[in-house]
Amino acid sequence: MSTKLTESIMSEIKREYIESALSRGERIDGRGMDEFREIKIEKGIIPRAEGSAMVTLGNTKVLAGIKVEPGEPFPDTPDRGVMTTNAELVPVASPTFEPGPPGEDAVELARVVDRGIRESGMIDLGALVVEPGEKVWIVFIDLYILDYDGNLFDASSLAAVAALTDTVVPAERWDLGEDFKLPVTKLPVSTTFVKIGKNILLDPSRDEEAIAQARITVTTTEGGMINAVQKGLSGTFTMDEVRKVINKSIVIGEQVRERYLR
Amino acid sequence: MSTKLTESIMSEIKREYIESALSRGERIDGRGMDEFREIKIEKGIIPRAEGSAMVTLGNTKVLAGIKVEPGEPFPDTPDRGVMTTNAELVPVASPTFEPGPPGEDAVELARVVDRGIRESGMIDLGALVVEPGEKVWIVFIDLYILDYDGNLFDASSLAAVAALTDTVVPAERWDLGEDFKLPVTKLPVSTTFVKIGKNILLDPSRDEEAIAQARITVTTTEGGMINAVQKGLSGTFTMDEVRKVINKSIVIGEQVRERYLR
Amino acid sequence: MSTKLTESIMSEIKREYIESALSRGERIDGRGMDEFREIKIEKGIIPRAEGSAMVTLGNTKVLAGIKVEPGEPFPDTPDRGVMTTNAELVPVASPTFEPGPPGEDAVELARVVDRGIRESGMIDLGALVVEPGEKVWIVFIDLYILDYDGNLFDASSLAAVAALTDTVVPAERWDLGEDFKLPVTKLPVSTTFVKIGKNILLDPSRDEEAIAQARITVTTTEGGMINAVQKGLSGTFTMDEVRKVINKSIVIGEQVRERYLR
Amino acid sequence: MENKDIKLINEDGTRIDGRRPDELRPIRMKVGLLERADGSAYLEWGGNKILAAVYGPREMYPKHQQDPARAVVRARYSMAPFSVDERKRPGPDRRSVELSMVISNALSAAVLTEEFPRTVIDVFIEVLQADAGTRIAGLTAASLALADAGIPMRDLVVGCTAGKIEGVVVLDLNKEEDNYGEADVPLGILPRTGEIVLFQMDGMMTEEELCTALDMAYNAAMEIHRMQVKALKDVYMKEAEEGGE
Amino acid sequence: MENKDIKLINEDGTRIDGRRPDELRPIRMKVGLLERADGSAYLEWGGNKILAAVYGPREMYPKHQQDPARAVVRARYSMAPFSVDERKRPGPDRRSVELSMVISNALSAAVLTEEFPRTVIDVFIEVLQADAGTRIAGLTAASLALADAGIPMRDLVVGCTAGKIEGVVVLDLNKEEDNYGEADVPLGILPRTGEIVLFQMDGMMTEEELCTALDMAYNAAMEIHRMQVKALKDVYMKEAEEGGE
Amino acid sequence: MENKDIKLINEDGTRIDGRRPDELRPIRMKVGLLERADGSAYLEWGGNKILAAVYGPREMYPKHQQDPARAVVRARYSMAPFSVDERKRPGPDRRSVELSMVISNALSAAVLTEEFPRTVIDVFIEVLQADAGTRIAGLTAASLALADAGIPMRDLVVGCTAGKIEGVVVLDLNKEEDNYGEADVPLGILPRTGEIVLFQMDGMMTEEELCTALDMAYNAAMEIHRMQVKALKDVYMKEAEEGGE
Repeated sequence: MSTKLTESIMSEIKREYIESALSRGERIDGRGMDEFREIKIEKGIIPRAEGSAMVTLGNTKVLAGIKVEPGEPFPDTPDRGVMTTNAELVPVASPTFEPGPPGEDAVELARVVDRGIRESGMIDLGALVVEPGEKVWIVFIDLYILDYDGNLFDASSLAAVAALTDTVVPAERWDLGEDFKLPVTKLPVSTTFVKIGKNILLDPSRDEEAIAQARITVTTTEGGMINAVQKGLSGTFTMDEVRKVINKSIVIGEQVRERYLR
Repeated sequence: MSTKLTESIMSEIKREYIESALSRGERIDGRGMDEFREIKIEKGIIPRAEGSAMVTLGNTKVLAGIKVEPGEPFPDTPDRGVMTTNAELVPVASPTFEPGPPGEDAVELARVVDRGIRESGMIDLGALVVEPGEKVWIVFIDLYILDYDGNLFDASSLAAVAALTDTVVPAERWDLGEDFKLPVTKLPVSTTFVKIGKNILLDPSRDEEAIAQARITVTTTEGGMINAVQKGLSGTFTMDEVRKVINKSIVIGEQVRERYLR
Repeated sequence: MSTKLTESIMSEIKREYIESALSRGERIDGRGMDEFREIKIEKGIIPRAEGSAMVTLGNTKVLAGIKVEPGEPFPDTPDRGVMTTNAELVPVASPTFEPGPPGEDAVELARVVDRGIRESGMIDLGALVVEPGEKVWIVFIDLYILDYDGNLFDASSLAAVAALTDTVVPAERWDLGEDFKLPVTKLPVSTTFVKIGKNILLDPSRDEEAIAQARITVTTTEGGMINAVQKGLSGTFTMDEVRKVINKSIVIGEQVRERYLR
Repeated sequence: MENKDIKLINEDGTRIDGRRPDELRPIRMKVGLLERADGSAYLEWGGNKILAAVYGPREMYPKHQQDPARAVVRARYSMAPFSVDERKRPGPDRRSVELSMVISNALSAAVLTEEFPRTVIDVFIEVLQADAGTRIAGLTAASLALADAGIPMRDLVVGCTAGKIEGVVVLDLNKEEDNYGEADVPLGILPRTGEIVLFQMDGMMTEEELCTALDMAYNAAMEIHRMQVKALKDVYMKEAEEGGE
Repeated sequence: MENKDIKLINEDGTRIDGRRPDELRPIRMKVGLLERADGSAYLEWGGNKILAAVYGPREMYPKHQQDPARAVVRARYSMAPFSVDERKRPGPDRRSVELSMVISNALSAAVLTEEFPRTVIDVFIEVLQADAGTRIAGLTAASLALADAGIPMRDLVVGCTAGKIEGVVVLDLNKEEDNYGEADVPLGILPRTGEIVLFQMDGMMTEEELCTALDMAYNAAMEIHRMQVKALKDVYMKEAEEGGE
Repeated sequence: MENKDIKLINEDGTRIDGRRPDELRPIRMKVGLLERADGSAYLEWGGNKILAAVYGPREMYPKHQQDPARAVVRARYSMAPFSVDERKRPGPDRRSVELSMVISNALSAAVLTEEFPRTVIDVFIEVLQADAGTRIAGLTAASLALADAGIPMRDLVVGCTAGKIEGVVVLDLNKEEDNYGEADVPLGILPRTGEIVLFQMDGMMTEEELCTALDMAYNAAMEIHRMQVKALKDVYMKEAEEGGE
């Protein structure tokens, strides 16, 4: 178990290093408190998928692939298409990710990304009906986490949104008319902060996440609308902290939308 | 593991205490050998279910909820509704019950309760047909064990039967005509005995079950008909003991039916 | 763990014994390098199945049972019946086989047997159509390994092929016309070799398998056609060895076909 | 258990397969036919074809299921996919979970489990063809396999099923009788003492009918026990002969 | 969250169940009603009927999930099959996996976990009838059950949901409001310090609306906390009385 | 493998994608692109896009799967849901279980497993886009990832597929050829000795055709091996340069 010992010592050293930097108002990679790491979005890298995007956020890499297939609507929404989001913490991405069905972290990730997209009305589900009550288009969003270096929420959300804007509904393959671009009306952006001591940091790296007490993700859309919030971890926020985070999320979300998604 | 040790010593002490009382012809809670603990039945406590009943048997608590939904009949019985019984040993009920799919104890419990109800013909399945071969009513009996203090068989059976007598088929919700009371023709009652040494005791408490060698459950209906028997545990009964238990079950079952279910 | 120790010593002793015999050009049971153990095939031993065969290969016993039922064709082959192969390493067969869903050994076994039968065109799937695109006959091949003493591939393949030649499609039971013999056009035979040191041995016993470095199975049909190959284990073959094995498989396969399957 | 148009009892009182009400189907037993198992038995009973194998006593795994005072007898009842008219999907269903449990209990009553603390004795029962009464046939075969494995027991276990068809109490239901009859009473006993180790019933019977069924099954079990003893004698005499050659 | 033909706000500003925008549904709490659990609580909140039970601290199994520095608080949120209109299949779905996680986190913030290293405190939340707001109702009940079990905590946990229906921010959504409303904001707090331990939101809200909703839920949580304290007092006074008899 | 109306070989002997019978599709390899993995490689081969990552040697868990004499090489082949035309449900199916096994065996032949007893070397192969020949492409990428992780090997592993379409033996089937062709022969070798570590075949071939296919795949594998070596050189030269800066 000497490895575990080493790990534990290393993590203690990292903690002190991060905290001492924060006490001087600095992050160890030199970023400001409200600054994202470098963001890179490559769309269309999986041509066989109906839409795809690889997002690199610092060293974190998430590949989103979209498949669109005909299927049955839900009984209570016969006149709307269906969207569903799945996240796989692929074991290539981290020594701690194990093969197998999604664990609670993957479930939370998928559900938070899903909520932001769904509640924003990003996809015009009403335009994805082939025959009301019988056949609609089902949009499968699959998130493949390939390299884990912190902040999977924002990287995954960006990847999903970018991939959706890249998506063409393959109607011809199913003899259901001509292919058409997936009707997209909004561009939701999620921003995730963690709290370390008294500090609240945007876009935590893996080392920062490892020592964070609390996490919060806020997903916003055009016009300053908020569509999803998820507080994570077992630490707490004050009401004041929460209000500031919400406000920052709207501002920063708009910047990300302008710079990377328009 | 000191807890385990304590448990083991405690259980040895309990065994001696119970056995010494039995050697004097007594049970530790003062009951007669063929006497049930206090029975309380509250019907209708889950209004959102189609029928429900909470049964308290001593400290044992079982909640039965009934849902009735339209579905397909079995291919070999196109002109009959369907009933199905499921039991969950909910982990609130005991430190030894674990979350997860039903284990062998829960499966046995559900199947024994199911057999008593099914074989008695309690539910008139022939009256639960919407369209023969196409659509019938499916009666879901869900047993939720909330507090385990022995004799789940009789408590669950009572709860299921009471809940069924409380059940209204929600035809209106499914646009299938008017709501109607679930057609119930019989009132099966199960009686469970355990054998400790030479003694045979009705309605074992948890402590009695813990030291019992053998168990037997007999379900009877109106007119002295026997519908189900299940011998449990790895101890044995003599043929004579079995005959006596069968006879007692008919008599006591009729008393329970009169007093609690009519 | 003294059992494990004993096992390990025993297996070392067996290894030396087998290798020293091989160094003299002999197998410990006296067989030639290209010689099968005694083969016994009993067809029709499970009359309730649509076809069945028990194969005894030395001490290895495999029971194949065939069920044939109407079902839907695959969307991309609307005018063909369906075949599917499943293997169960039933725990009666070996102290190391455990109950539960098929592990990787059982999956490999089923898939290799399946490929030989499927690719040879043994079953005339085009003749198993009731209504194109709607209803076809599904042929279920179930392999039940009952006693494991080496070379499950060849024993299972023989059992499956023999059982298929024994199969009658039960059309009357499903009101789909008259019963008819399953249309069988080819008789694929698999031959499995292992490599121990420089030696390549046909039909390995369990003790030989235990010390083999590499395994290869070649399935051939009438006219010297090859339908399936599977190299197994982590050892290697030279290209020359592989060519010799392929050639032998054709010759020996034809002998087995003539002697046991015609 | 629904009575269709099928007539289960003929006018002369015989059953659809020609048996009298108290007549057993043909039974054949064979002990020790598997190479790898510590003990094994094969049993044909009417159309039932059942294989039982025993492994153990062996170390119980996972450890927390060990019993420090005795061996755990763990029977697993399983039906082959091709054993019934409509293919059965592999893997345990709720019925086989329950039957595995009652068979485990019944065998535990016979095995001298206290001789092998912390171990497990695995009993695998494979129904290769099913024709009603499989649990009792499996129990009877399992008990032979335990004997073949040399597991110390205070007695063999043996059983029989009785039931009720068209109002008549009869012995050893076959498949049609089981499907369309009115009640089914599987019984397992220790023949030496007559103790009951397995007893289930479902259907609709009066007290008198049930007691008649119990007696009928009990007496038949005693008869089947004689076949068990003979099957064991055969195999040991054969072994002795072979040993003497 | 789709607005159908249903009208959720009446002309006089009241809601379909007659409540004002900032009015809670009726809440009833009962502590310590289960015999076996180390602690338990039952809560009715509108149509919600929720049972919470606590076991522990007890040894964490499997061992590799132990935390050498503290207890793990492991909440499991589960809905009874009959708790909703269409029968729910037993077993966890993705929603209950997520809710179990956020509730575990919220309770961990309150429990003095460092006092019981290497152990687990199991909290089971059973939704017997569901009527919107079950996660917060479950959290509130769970915190009572922890107190009943005598688990040391730096505070109770309590919460409330706010939301938005037909453009109006309202407190404590009921089922119809949850189904057809525009946003849902569950909030959990530690009442002594006002710290936020659970906060989720989904729907469509402006910053101002969300802040209003947070304030509304916060204030209501403080009110519900007073009910918690009363429920705990009731049970301990009753115990004291009984102890004195 | 059914021949539909599609014509796979043109009149001039070229294939539907314009290749000659013995011509490979374009191949690109990149080593060491993942941050967290101990070793990684990315490979594009025709339309295949495949990522391989290696973790280990690390302690084998569960312990009873440890080999006291050597490391276990445990490859896991997996296809992304969006890698194929119809979405693939996540999780292993029978095909991926088999491929994981044959790839594990092939890699084990190259790794000096005896140097790391009781450990596991995990190799994860993710098919991000599939276009026939994924198992061999995955094997080839995995071997690069092992080298990148610094795992001692007696050789790289490399492979190629040959097959038969419309009666002609050809190299490196693409998706249409795989779907409508007559046979498929994936081959994996150790290039230094020419030993065969992976060999499967399905379809219908004469002995002569199969031997031709083997030779063709073997020669192509040698060519691909040169690309592997170049890709590794590139990364280490780049590292050396960076190290020297």
